[in-house]
Amino acid sequence: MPSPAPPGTITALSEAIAEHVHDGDTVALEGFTHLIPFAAAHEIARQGRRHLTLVRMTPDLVYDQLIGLGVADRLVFSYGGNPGVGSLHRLRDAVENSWPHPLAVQEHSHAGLANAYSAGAARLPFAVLRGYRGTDLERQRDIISSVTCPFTGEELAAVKAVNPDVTVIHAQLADRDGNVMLWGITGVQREAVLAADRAIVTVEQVVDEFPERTGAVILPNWVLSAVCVVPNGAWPSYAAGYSVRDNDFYQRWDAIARDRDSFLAWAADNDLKESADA
Amino acid sequence: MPSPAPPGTITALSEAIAEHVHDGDTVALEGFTHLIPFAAAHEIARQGRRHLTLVRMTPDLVYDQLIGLGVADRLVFSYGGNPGVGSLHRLRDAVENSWPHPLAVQEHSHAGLANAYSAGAARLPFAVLRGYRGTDLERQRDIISSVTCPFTGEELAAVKAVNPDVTVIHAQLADRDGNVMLWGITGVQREAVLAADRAIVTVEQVVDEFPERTGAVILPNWVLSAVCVVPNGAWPSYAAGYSVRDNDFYQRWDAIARDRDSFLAWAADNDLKESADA
Amino acid sequence: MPEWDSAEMMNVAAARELHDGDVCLVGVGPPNLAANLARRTHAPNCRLVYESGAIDAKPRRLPLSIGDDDLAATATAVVSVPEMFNFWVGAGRIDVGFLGAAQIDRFGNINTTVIGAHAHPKVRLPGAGGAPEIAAAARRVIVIVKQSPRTFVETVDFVSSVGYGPTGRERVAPGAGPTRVITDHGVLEPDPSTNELTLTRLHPGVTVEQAVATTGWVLKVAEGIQEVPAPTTAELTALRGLRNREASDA
Amino acid sequence: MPEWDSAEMMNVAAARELHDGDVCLVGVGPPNLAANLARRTHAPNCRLVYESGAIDAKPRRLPLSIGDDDLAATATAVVSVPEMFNFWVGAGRIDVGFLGAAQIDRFGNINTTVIGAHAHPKVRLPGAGGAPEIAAAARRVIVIVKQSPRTFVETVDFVSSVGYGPTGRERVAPGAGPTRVITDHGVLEPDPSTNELTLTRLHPGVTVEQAVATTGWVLKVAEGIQEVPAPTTAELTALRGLRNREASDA
Repeated sequence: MPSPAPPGTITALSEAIAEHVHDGDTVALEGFTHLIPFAAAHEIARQGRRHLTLVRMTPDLVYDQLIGLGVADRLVFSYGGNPGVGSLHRLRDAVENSWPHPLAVQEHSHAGLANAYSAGAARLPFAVLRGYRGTDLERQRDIISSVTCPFTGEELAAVKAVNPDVTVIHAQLADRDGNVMLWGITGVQREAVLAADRAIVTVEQVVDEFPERTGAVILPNWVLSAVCVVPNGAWPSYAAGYSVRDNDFYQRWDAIARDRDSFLAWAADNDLKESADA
Repeated sequence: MPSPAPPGTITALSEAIAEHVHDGDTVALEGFTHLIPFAAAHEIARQGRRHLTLVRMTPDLVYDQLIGLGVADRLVFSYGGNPGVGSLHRLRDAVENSWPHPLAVQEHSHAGLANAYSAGAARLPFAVLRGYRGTDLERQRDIISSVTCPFTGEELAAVKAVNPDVTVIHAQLADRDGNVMLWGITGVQREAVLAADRAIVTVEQVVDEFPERTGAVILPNWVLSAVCVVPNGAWPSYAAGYSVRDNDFYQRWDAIARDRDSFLAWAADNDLKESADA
Repeated sequence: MPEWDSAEMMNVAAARELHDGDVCLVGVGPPNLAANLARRTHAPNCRLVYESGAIDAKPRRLPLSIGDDDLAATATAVVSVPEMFNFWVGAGRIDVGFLGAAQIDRFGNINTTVIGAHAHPKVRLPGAGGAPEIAAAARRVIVIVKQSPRTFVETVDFVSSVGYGPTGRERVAPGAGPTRVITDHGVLEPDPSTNELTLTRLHPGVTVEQAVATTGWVLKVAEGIQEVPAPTTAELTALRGLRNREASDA
Repeated sequence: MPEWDSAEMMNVAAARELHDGDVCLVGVGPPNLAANLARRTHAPNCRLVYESGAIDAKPRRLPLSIGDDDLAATATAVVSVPEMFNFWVGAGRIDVGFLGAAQIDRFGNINTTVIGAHAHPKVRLPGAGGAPEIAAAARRVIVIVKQSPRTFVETVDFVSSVGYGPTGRERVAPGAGPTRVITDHGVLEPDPSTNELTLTRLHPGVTVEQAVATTGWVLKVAEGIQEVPAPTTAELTALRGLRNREASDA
């Protein structure tokens, strides 16, 4: 269960990461293309966290960066590409060449990992889905198995629950009590937050009252550990209503990340070098 | 899978019921206190449907009426009271005294029936939950059983999926394409609609464009069989933004339903007598 | 003003079980009254969760049902019923579940389903509703029920929600179970070693004999039984205000 | 204007597989282009569903990712990713799933995970994403992939998504499987009795020999093989318009 922040406590990002993200933790930074918590990820790297297990449906640039910086020992994911562009070169370099060090991999389908978070949010040990059947993903028996329906005898896939130590998301709004609101493509954020022991949210803005937004997810302050105001904290991803996706950067990243030296130069330019020294 | 209405088709309630609700069907009229589809229920009774299996988490007055009118052979439910008032007397008379004829009962907890709808909506044969353990509800082994987690060995409850032939709900809005929007307490309506083979929705109003409403559920026209404009179709329940709950009627119902004669008089007054003759 | 009846004393005693900051799952009937009373007196920051999906509801008047618009309109968030039971109740996010009972036995097992046999009941009661999973998962369960030999029975006709199981030793659920049973006569608590419900406190003016006489089993009485403080003026004012608003709204 | 290259022909042929009114689950890359092309040409009422949660998205320009704001902003509804996979994909509400492949074998089994061994891959590919369940549950699966001996392989290094199984007889999923494989050379369809992918149509100007030479197994060729109609001016205009807007947006 999340350790609640005193309702209304809005803290600095550096404090939130220092207090709630520890070496060796299982950390999920979620956001499906939209609302990816880049600023929080960079703060994790700046604080020199090590040996993390990183969980995320779509690792995207944010995990390419963390992996290249040597923050992660393990990756749990379902799709590790730069959408519409190509490979995540730092992820590939880690898996293919163990640079900067080896990266263990557990992989799911989207359906499987989404259900694993949902089971985690319900504090159930597993979820049932019609999936994985016949794929080689099923060989990961420690996370993907099967159950038999007690009513029909049908065999179905079972996926082990995912319960991160910490989930980090970015959202559009917090109110003055520290309740959080996000909308647009909300992905698996609700489930990832509720599955975690602790949850950190960066937001674009604090408001007196939430607007009406169809499709919004609202998270009460008592399931959150920290709320931090970080405008544009999702760049180069976006926050609907606040920014647009920086597709240019997504394409430029391909060249930056393709090469270790250009990656390290980028990291140095962004005050992210320290973690890469590990 | 729902047989889709041609998008944009908005039909008369009498036609929708005539076409999609058949004798012997399993019918779910859902709505958790809010947005209960009373008008559609009365149309089902007026058209003289028989031998229905009625599914609903909270039978409420709407099923007390249908049961008293002899429409149902069986009830699947989780809480059969008049909330804040007391018993559902027609439900009791049917179960205790077989009036107007015997009523078979399958009963769940709220958690169980909500998950049974969710499994139905996903076309899974069952759902897993941490529930029912140690209760006598578990004796209904044809609908409540157990499964063992393949990862932890923990034994959990399994509930058989519910897939109604028809689900009927009431909503605030349809757009001109027949997409539907509801908000406020939306209960289990999304799951009940998606679990059904066919779905009928009565709405307060048709609009050109949906407003923004936090917490709204939107159902695309292609999962709906019919959309019918029935202002105040949830009375004496309510539609947030359009009406308030007629708590007076909920209290008066206790006296109306307590006695067979006063119930039949009420039915006659409301043009619902025919079905009761069965 | 401090003239009060036993039902008022029961509601006040139940409300006092809720601590400020608790997350409370509120059921229909007396639990609804007790939780809202707590929020208007000593526990203004308790968080009311209704199984209809309203989280942090701040009802302006006592809701007649658990799905009144006022609950949704004043809630921090409204979620679907499946989400409520899976992600909030089942996940163990509820500190206190308030439950009622038609029958309760000495080990806190509750019947709200039938009097008589399930297939051919003498009295068909409303059924389990949200209670089985609330009873299992809430960290503490508070039962509010008037005492009578028909209600406090040796064996419940049907186990709708589990307390400590048939012999008091079968509870396997994550929550602590029925830690308090608040009646119109006093308060019962499970014996720490046997889980048998034991009379630990009496309301002012009630005798042990009355409590024993209205219990269908041989009621265990704690040594050094204490008296529940009488309702304060503030409590009675708030309670009656809630009730009046309920009436004027209904 | 009707000058076109093989990639354009492939995208046009893929788009034509989508019928008006179809519910189409759109993946990243070429499927995204084909589905949006269909919606701008012969299938204006096809319904685009993106695994990010957007249902009935009507993108005004080609989205670069499957989570662009334009998809959410123009969708009839946006749902969570778990709901998308459970209630929409898994429930069988998708008529057509468009998929890509890094490797595909003669029975339509797809690899998008690794070249080489999973534990120590030579090439780490993006992984399965939404494809395994789309491949299983969509009523028809259309694979879009350029032909080459490295891509059309005897045995895939890793089964990310099942077609008809290792010998063509193991498919147990509810959907019909990969009913069409659209390449830069033509169209392959499963043989009705063996499920072996068989060349049934060629794009204009492509020979059977070219298709055979770019297939890593002994390619079966249908009798009476047909030619795919060349892209129309309308198709090419729409396709290039989409691409240009993609470029100007990116």
